[in-house]
Amino acid sequence: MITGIGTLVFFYTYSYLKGHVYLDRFYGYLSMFMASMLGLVLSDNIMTLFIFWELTSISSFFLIGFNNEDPKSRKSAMLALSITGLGGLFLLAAVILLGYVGGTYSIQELLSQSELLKASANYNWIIFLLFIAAFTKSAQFPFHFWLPGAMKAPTPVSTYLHSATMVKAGIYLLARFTPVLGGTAEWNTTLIIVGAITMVYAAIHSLFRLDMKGILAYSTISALGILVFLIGLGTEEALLAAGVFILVHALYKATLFLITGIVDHETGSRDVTVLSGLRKVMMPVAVAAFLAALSNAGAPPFFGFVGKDLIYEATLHFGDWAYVLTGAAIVTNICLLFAGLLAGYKPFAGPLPKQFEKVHLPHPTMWVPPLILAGLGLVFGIFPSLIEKSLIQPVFTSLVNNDTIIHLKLWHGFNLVLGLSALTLATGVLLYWKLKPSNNLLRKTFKFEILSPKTLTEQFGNLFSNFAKLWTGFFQNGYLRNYVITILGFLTLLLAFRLYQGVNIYIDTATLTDVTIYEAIVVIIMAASIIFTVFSKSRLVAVASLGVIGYAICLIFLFYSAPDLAMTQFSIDTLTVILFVLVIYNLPKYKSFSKKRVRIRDGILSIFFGTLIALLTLEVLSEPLNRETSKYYAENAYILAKGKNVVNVILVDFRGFDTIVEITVLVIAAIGVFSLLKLRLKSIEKE
Amino acid sequence: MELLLVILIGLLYAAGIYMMLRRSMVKLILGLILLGNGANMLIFLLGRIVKGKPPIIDSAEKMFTEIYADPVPQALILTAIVISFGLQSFAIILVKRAYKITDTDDLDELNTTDEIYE
Amino acid sequence: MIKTRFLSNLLLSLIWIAITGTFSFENFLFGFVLSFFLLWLTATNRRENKYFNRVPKLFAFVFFFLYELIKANIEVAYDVVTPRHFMKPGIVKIPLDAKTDLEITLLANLISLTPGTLSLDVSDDKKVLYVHGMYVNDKAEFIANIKNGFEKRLLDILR
Amino acid sequence: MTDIIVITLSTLGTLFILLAAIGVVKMPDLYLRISVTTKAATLGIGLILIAAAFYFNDPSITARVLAIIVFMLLTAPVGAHMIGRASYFTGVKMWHKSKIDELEGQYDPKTHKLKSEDQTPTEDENPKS
Amino acid sequence: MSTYDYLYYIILPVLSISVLIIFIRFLMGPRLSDRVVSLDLLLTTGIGIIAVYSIHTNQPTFLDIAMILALIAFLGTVAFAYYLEKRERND
Amino acid sequence: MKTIIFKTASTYLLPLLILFSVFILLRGHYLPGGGFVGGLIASIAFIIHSFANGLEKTKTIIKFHPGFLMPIGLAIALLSGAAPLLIGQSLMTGLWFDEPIAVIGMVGSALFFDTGVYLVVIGVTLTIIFTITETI
Amino acid sequence: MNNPYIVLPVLFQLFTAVLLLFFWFRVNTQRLITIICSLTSVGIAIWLFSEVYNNGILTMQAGEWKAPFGITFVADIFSSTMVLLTSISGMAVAIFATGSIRNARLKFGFFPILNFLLMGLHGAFLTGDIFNLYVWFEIIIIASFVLITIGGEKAQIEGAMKYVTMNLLASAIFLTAIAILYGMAGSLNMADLSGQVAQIENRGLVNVVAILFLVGFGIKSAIFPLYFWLPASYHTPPPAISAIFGGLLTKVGVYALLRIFTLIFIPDEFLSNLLIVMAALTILSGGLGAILQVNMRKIFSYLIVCHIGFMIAGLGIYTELAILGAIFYLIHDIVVKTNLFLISGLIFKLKGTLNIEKLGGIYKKYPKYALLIAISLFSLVGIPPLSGFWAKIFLIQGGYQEGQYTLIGFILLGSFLTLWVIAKLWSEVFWKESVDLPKKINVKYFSELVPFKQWVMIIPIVFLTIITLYIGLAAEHIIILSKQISYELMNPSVYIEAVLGTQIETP
Ligand code: NA
Ligand code: NA
Repeated sequence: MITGIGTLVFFYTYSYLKGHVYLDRFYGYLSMFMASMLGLVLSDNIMTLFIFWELTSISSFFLIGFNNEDPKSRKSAMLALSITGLGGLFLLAAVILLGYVGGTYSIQELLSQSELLKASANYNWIIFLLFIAAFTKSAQFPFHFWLPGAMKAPTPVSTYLHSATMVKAGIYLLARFTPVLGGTAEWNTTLIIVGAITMVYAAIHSLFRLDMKGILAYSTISALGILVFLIGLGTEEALLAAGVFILVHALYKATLFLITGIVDHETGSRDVTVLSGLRKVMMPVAVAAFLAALSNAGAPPFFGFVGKDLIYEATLHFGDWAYVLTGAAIVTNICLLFAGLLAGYKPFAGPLPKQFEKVHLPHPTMWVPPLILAGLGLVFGIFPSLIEKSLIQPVFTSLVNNDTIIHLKLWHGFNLVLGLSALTLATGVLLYWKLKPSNNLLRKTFKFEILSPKTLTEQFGNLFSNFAKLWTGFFQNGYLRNYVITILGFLTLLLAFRLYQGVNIYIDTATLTDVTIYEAIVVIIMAASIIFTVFSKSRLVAVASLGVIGYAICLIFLFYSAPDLAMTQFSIDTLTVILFVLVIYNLPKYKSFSKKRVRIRDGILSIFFGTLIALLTLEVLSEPLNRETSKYYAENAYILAKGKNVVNVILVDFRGFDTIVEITVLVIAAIGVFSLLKLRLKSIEKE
Repeated sequence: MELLLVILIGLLYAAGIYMMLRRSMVKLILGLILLGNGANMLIFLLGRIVKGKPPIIDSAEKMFTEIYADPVPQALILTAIVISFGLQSFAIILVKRAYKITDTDDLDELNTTDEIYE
Repeated sequence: MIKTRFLSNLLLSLIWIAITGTFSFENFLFGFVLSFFLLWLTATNRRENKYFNRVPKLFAFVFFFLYELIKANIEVAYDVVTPRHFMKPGIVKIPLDAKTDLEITLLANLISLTPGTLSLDVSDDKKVLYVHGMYVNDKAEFIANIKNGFEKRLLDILR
Repeated sequence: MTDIIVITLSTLGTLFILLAAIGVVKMPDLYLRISVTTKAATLGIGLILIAAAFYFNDPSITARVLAIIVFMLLTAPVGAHMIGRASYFTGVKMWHKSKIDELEGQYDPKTHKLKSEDQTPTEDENPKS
Repeated sequence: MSTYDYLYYIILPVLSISVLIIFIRFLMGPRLSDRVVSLDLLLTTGIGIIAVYSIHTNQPTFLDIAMILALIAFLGTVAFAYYLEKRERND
Repeated sequence: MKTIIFKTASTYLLPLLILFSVFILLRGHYLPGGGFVGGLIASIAFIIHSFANGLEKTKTIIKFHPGFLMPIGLAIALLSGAAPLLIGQSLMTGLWFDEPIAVIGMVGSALFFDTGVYLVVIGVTLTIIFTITETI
Repeated sequence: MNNPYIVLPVLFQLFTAVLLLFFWFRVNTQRLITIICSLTSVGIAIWLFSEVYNNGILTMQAGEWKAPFGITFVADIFSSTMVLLTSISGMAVAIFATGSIRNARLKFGFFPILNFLLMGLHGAFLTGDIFNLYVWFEIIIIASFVLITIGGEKAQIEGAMKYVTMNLLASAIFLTAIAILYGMAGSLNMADLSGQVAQIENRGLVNVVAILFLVGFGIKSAIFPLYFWLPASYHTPPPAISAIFGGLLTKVGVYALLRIFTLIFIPDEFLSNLLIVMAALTILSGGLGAILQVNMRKIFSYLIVCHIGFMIAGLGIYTELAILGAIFYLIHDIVVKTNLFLISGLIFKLKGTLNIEKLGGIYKKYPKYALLIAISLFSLVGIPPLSGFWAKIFLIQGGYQEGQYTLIGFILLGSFLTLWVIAKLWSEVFWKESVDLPKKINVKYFSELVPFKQWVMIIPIVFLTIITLYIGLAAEHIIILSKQISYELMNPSVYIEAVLGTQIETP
């Protein structure tokens, strides 16, 4: 089916887009799309299935957006991709979950795991994810709204997408998993409800459209609803009906789309209120259209009739809810009939307006494919057995997973089903005569748009975007101090929590070294300088005070046996002071910018953090320390490394690599300073 | 003495962080330096301190004969000090450059690169 | 010129021995080579002074300096520890006989090193030295003290 | 004997440093503080270092001590001169009881020239306060 | 009282107290020059403390640090003086 | 800064300090010191000189841009660290001459390494300070 | 097994950098050296990778000091893979830079610094010593500081202020963590620490230290709520620099997290949950940020954040499968993100702006480039079978195994937001009709470049695209590789044995 319709579309496109500069590109996308669809259908591995599923989404994105310089076209492509892409992710989740629960990615093997899957705690999750995936792809309520937008694509594409393939991928998915996951109350009820709502909702919607493509899009959604609905019914009759209806729908909808394309191509309009009488200029097209409309209407002896019969039979035999469901099906079919007439009959009937007199028949490659498709609708209707074995049976078998042999008949005799069909036909035709579509009416329906899923989704999108703004604006607010406080607040909280969980400080005073007066004074001076640095009103005084801190540290290093450190600290400290002094005098005034409240908050946070570090330090001090490394160094420094200053031996030998990296850091810093100060880009070099 | 050093370390960390939270670029740098000093002192203290016994082998000996200070933390601190010197120099110059370009010490005025539209 | 260069070189080598604390020929040689290199490195076109034949005067000067240092220190100490200040501070201009940079620098440093006086600056034409004194009871005496004490002895040695 | 020398020298040295410390707090203006501290401290440190040289009684250490002293004698007065001069030129005032200021007006902040002209202010002219 | 004790109980404390006193001037200011002067003195006193400490711990090695201190302590003073003059010029 | 006193003093301090820095460098393996502190002292010597005499004067003394010391020092450190690789030993393996050399003591790759550090530190410090001074 | 040559990638970069420093003023010589040396370094990395792949973990004890005492370098599959990816990205960026970076910047050390940065990255991946890791991190950040500010334009400086501050903060936290770790365990060798830390009785303390490492590395990897520096700065320097940043810098943080939290600190329940929450919010924050932006490079910056979340998610789930996913994602992301930033550079040269509202018409005017770019863009989205897709499967599987449904939800949300953003980008930049932008005098347009420069800009993009395609289409190779890495990580005893077990005789 995919390849069949696909080939016809190829021919059709040839003429339709003749002269379009990117024809080859279009064919590229189209082939990719076809290949993906084929892959999707043919794959037994659900992961592969997912891959192809995504590929159909992405290629349809490119197809819908093909007229990429038209903003509407881009917008539709985005919308379609958003919805189907979202669905794709749900499918991914579903597929992996299935694989995880079922232990395999093969559908064949999953079939044998069916009971296990259904009993699993994750069953509801699986079907939920799967449903979302299928509903988005197959444009089920409330995810249907991307499909009318996809009309923006060049016609053959819409055709292909809408009628035959991509949207059916969702149906295919549901059908394919019915034997694996179906048959439970959750499965069936959800599908019935969603399917029913979709088919009725979309069918009613199609009544008010004026654009031929719009009409067809909504009727397609409705048809998809029917299919979901049928799969949801789950009885053998329903599944048979589904199988047949897929084909029925594919045939007439493809025809109608192609015809719409021709009309659009030749007349430049798709508005049904404007179009009329075109049969006079393009008879073969009119014939095809009329045939398709009849098949759509389910008039005997068309194939559509076979399909509709099966649907009614399925609903009628469905237990307690039979009447409600049949009613829904009837309403849907009436509307669809109306829509079919509007699109397939109206443009060709009546008088030919003056503006269309010069319209002529396009190249045969354009009108022959629809004619063939429409003709098939008639042929299959009269001789259903033609496809019974070859097409319907395998589909059906895979759906129900047993060996029931099916028989399709055009004529079942006079029965309730026939009566309902007649009722549908009559009401539909009546409706067509009474209800004249107009802009007025369309506008009235806009009032309900506020509640439509599309609007709601858009609103949700706006809400989401506002949320994004709020979130991003809150965290990424541009103020460095806020970033720092967030990070430190986070760290402090975690540290406090973890310390609180596991803290038990005890200090063995015997192990501590004594405090002498000179040390105490150094500590006092250092503490005072720290505080002085923080609160000093002058930058230079702060720098000088920083120097004092450094010198005090130097003394502490000295007292506690680190002469190398003391030397280095002292030299570095002096250099830092020099650096500051050299840089600072052409810096701006040193001000306190923040409010008192902020300062108090920061003060509390920093004191808290400092206390945490101090507590942590105390805790570590009470732990025993493994001294093996330092013992090894002490023993081998002279004997093996020929040095007596163990610190230096570590620096140039034991851990010499640190040092080489360290001097590299210095070199980079120097280059950085050099370029930062010396490099002045000319305005012509600034990018 | 350890207790006093613990207090100093806590103070250095607290002061460093408090300075980092200021809006002045110069204070920010000062804060980073204080923080670096705190970390160095922390390594020093947690390597356990020993008084008056530098890790230098006596000229007559081939290895230590008595207690000595752990040389490892000292080597680490030395490396850390030098590295922070490099980083600090760069940061100081960056501040200078930032001031030259924006003509302010107020970090709050350096927030255009985070805006959505630019 | 060559001689003074050589002397500086020698002096630096000796300092090298002093700070390394190893008295050996090799060490001296090493120090010599090193300081030769350094002198070459740092040589500018300034005029070198010959100072080696004034050793005795140098020694006398050192003791004079130490004496001044201690005496003045005690004087100042008294003022510092007692609550009242007896000082009469001021900045005085001292005309210079010292001519070369080295002479002026040494003089200024010596003045600074003795308590109660501090060389603030030298005029651009090197004619006068501005000195801050703690006890400028009499300006003329203050100037004379410096000129007859430090400057004269110093110049004796240097010239 | 060594002990006595060490104790005497270190005590004297310490006293001079203490003196400098008190001086730096007590002296009424910057120039006086510089004046008092530079030398007192240099002398004090010198004495203490010599004490150390006596204590260790090792030529290499003595040499090192001498080196430190030489360094200090070389740098301390220069530092004092630098900061004193810079302070004066940036307008640090002298103590109000100062007697005389012959430097006043000699420095040209625009050209950074320091003059030596002999239009010396008369002795009893009030110093700048 | 041994030399050791004398240094430990008398000299070091007195030196430390001197440091504390000098530090008071550092905190008081009032001008940058005053702080620079006291910083310089602080470092000089530090040399003394180091010298005494090296006697006290019998570690002549520490005298090397005193040497470095003596050499470059003065650089800080020079830098601040440099700053004061430069700032003057830029005004 | 135009002060004769400082200028003159700095002319004498420069060789003295460099001498001292070499001393510190060479003794690092046995006593406190080493390439890092040595390098810092040497650069401080030049910084003092530049403060007193102006950058141009100091530059003429050094005769080339101090930045060149950085790759040279790095190369020395790298070579002395990587030399063992040539004989199939791990990086940074100490290689030593058998006999001590006068003054310096044992000469090994560690000393070359430390010399590299010394040069890099001088190059870095001077590049930073000189660049700042130039662009003030 | 001991092999002294495993540090060659590091040494060679250092050698290159030093060599370049000697040719400071000779920009064209620098270009030549860069091209030759970057190709060589890829060769070395390939050699290292194949050595490790064939012989198992290789170690090098610097100075021949036996394991916990000297600095150990370890090349396991993970680190050698990272080295390989680094040199590949580095090569692409270096070559791209020879064409795209202006001479003014090249005269101020761009190439040496770039090589220093690569050296730092190699070192960080290869070292087996925690303090040495710190030192490598410092090289990385200082080199990145210099690169991000080189040129010193206002935006660069503003971004750099934040970048510098937060990276220095991270370093301080990292150093604090090392201090405490050494204070507890007395060792710095990571393999040794693994055992030492496990023996510490005071688990509360160990947990606290783990937090410090988490936050320290977390800042570097740009996890929520520590990522703020990234969107503030990554778009400010020239694109070649953004490319190396976007591709590699955050990844080294992720690498460190993966290492530390599989080798030394095995996450307890709290930490796992914390990681998962952080991962989820990282994904969310990155995604939300990305959909708002209009500057291409800012979009990519936020996407970096978003996708870091995926990797952290793998760590948070902490199963072999999930970590496999994280590793796969890491491998994919390095190549793709580097390429995307290079692409942004190309687009800038083509059109003179990166504002997607102003851009347009690339598809029409440069169809071949568009196709080239599309591959990277849609790889990032994870359109199967392109590279971004495979990692997610394992992450989600891992999530199911551990019952982390919410996290899976976030992963899907993140994927969706990425999809949406990239589709929008595509639609705006490539599809939209192009408006005539005023010629900027300060932009050297692609068409104005000499052919050599045009080629050196296109070739790296093509090269990286081919690798991307390889990762996606030959995913089984990468899966096998990631599986081995993840196995290595989850069974650290192999690593520990390789480091501590084969002790060499000291000289
Ligand atoms: Na070092
Ligand atoms: Na050393």
